Amino acid sequence: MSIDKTEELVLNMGPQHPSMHGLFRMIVHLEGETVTEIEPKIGYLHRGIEKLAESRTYTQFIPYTDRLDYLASPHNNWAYVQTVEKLMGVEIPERAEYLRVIFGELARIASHQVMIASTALDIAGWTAWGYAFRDRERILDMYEMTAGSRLTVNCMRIGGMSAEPPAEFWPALESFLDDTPEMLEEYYGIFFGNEIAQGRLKNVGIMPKELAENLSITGPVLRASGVQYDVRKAYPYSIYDRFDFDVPVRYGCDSYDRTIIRMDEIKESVKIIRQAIRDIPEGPIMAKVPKVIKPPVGEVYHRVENPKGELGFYIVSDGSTKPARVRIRPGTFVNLQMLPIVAKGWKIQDVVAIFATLDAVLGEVDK
Amino acid sequence: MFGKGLFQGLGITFKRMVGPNITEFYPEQKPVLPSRVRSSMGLQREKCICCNMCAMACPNGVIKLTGEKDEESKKRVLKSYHMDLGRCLFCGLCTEACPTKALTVTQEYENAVFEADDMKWDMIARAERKGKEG
Amino acid sequence: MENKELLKQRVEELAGRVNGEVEEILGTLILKVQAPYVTETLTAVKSFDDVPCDFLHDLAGLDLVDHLEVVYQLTSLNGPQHLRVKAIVDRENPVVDSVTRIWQGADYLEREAYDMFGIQFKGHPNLKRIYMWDDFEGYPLRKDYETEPIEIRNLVRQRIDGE
Amino acid sequence: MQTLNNLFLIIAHFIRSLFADPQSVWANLTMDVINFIIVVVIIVLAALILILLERKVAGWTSMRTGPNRLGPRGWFQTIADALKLMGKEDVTPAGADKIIFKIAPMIIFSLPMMTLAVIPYGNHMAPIDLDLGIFYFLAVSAISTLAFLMAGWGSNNKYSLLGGMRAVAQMISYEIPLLFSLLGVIMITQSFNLGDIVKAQHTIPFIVLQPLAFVIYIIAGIAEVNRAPFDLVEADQEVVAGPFTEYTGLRWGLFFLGEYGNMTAVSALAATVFLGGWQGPFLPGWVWFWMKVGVIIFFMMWVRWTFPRIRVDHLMHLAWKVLLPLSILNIFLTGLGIFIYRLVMGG
Repeated sequence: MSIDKTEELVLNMGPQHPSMHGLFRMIVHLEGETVTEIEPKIGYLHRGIEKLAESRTYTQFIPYTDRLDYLASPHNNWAYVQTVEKLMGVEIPERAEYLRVIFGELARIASHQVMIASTALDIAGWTAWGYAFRDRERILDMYEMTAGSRLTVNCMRIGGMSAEPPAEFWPALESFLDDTPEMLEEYYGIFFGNEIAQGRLKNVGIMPKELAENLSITGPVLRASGVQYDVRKAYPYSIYDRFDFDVPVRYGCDSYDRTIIRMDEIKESVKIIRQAIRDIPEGPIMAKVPKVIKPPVGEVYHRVENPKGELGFYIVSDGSTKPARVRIRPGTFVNLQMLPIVAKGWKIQDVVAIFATLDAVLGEVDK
Repeated sequence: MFGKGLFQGLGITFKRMVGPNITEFYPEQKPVLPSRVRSSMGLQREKCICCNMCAMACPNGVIKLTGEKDEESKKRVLKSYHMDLGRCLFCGLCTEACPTKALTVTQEYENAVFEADDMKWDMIARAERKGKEG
Repeated sequence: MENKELLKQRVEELAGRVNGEVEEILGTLILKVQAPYVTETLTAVKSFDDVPCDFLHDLAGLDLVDHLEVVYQLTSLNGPQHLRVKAIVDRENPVVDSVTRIWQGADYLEREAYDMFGIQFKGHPNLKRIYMWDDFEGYPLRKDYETEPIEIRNLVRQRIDGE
Repeated sequence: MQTLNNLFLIIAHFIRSLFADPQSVWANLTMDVINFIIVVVIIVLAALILILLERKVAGWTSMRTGPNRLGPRGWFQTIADALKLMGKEDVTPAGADKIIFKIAPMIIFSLPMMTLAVIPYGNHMAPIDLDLGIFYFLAVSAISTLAFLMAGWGSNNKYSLLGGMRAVAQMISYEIPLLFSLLGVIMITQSFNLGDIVKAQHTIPFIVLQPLAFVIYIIAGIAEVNRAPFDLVEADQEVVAGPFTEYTGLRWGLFFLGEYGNMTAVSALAATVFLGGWQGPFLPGWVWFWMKVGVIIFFMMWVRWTFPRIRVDHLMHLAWKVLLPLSILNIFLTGLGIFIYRLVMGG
């Protein structure tokens, strides 16, 4: 036996692996601990949602959108119903628009909390994980009292909202917003400010701006690479043009910036919700839409700023009650392309951290 | 200074260690869910007019119901009402479609069963059983 | 809107060169070209003067029964311009040039379109199925793909001896 | 008070007095067996209590109650877990190197037994009073590296192998600052005997004289027992469970016992060398000793549930570029101090 022969170690991580989010699998080629090649394998959660849409009516498809990015389900509802409304030319009531913004931004906060928690967990910060999930619980309670479900909220309908928030919703929302600075301080103290965590994340997994643009990266991952681009500002959909908020941008291009930019976004979301609470008018929450939704023949592409990247819906209608084609452009599916490119050459534990900062939700990646 | 963050973290965890905890003692203390929670469905048989709106609203074909015409009152009466919970998304579209609010969401959340066949709910039998218990 | 006028002018110029059709649906310009012109069209679109649509937002297949289409949603990070380019692909022999050389990000999207519609992207570095398993037969999102009814799918497959 | 302090000595004396000749071979043998049983009981008890305490601390830091089902406030949880582990199937992977796979957990478990045998639990209460106590302790605890590598190699699993390799790299690196941090104390006391070191701390514990060494020792000690933030060996986010991936049932339980036994041993050495061992006012010596051990163990748990895991190159960086130079500096400063002390005292 010769000892001067070296061999690559091919390691199969996932779909059952403690650090893989959902059912992600990657085949990692290792040289010692250094990663030479990564092949992501997805599809373990593929449910064929695009195919399902073709045999469901427009309204019946709304609950399925919950199951895309299940950590921010109001956002998926929102993107879908807005696309259908754009196709049909429906104007929805003011109050419903404000409620949608409130729910969407709450979903953004909840999603970012999960992202911070899971990134902390992937670098073994167990307690930080608990704190972020504790605070997310309050948002879920708010969903629950309004729409009746905690995860797959299904709170929007074509033409408005499914339900008016109950009276106890508003104080709960106010107290949550009041507590956010304290929460963020706590996350910072236990996770971002920790030198060990900074060592794990800073200058790891550099994704330069040019690469990010070329790879069609969107969302916070793009903004952490120094591109100031947010659909809410660039193409204000819904009523985002009425709010005063900033688009946080970071220039580090590394794992740390991809993580901490979510903290900045939570701050901006709180700002938006406060303005929405101030301005929300009284009125109906449902526009007059026909009972049977039958959009005219045509096609429309609409995108919204999902917490994890841009979510786009491309709907082709043939004039019947069922869509001819629903194309879902999931943000994290496209963002995932950076992993094999960026993570090459790093240690195996850095790959885990880089993957965590992508904030991939396999419900959205696999559709 | 290097190490400041470490001590800050230790301080936070120590504060939480001596502070109160927020564990819910679930089987001993059952949470009271808000009245909109869609954790199971309940049927009031006498309100149902067998219009089939719920079955048509359902994205997954969970609901199967049959009705027959009552000779005296000339109204359709519910004969059978089955839900296949194994395919239910708990989206609540059926309850929204119901014109008489015969089908409503209920807050029973302990729906776990041992056999797959137990997921096929006979809603009329459930309603009667609930009537007896309550 | 000045930007939009400018884009329309550029797109119409380009359409003349690549035998394309321009239409507008719900405020979005759509440029339809035949499959062989895709690389030329998209290279030109990416480097339009003043209104470059240089960000590949989405790439998707579309089955229109008599032919397939590849739909490219193009935007820019620096301006409000957005454009939809459609490449008409033959249904029997669906071959189109890969755009991975223009945008690296088209990689997974093209694999998905291949997986779901069977569109062959010429020049793609790794054209394999992405969602379905490798020996899966058929292309699920084509209109002629038959899905099994739930009753058949619910049957538990019997284990063959020796498996 | 004096009776309570010497409780165990009195019992030992009583057992010896049962023999015709209290210093005969048979009496010594009996005492050795009893000491052995005591050490095993200490390890098992420590593991039972510490595993529960760990889970409680984990719960408290994240605002939970921790285990609360079995017994009063969940204090019988570990016993139930141990019983469950005993009932599990013992699986040996098909491609495993069977002998090595089976020996590894036994070695891990035997090491804390060997190291805890030389710790003075009270005045004259070391089960074995070795003159080369510290030296023996460090030499034996270094063997655990081998056991981790055996487990990693024997499992025939890639994750286990990666974990085993990490264990070797990490533990050998941290062995050196650990040893060097203790050298200062040895220079002052001029003895390797742990009993002598404790007695030398009659006036002030060495943590006052050697604060730098204490910090280095604690950091290197945590790394030596593979606990967070240095738990790269069993980092479940990266290598699933490292060398333990393929182990089931009682063999896995032995690893756990070994881990907590090692933790107790490292804390016991810290208490002995730096915190004055069994010396303390009012309370009996052995109570003081276990209280000091408990404080260090609690600190280790507190750190574990606060810090994320360190990066692998930072780990090596810390060992070779920070701790090692610092511990050498400490030795130099100690030598200088002793020199000046002798000059002043005219020794």
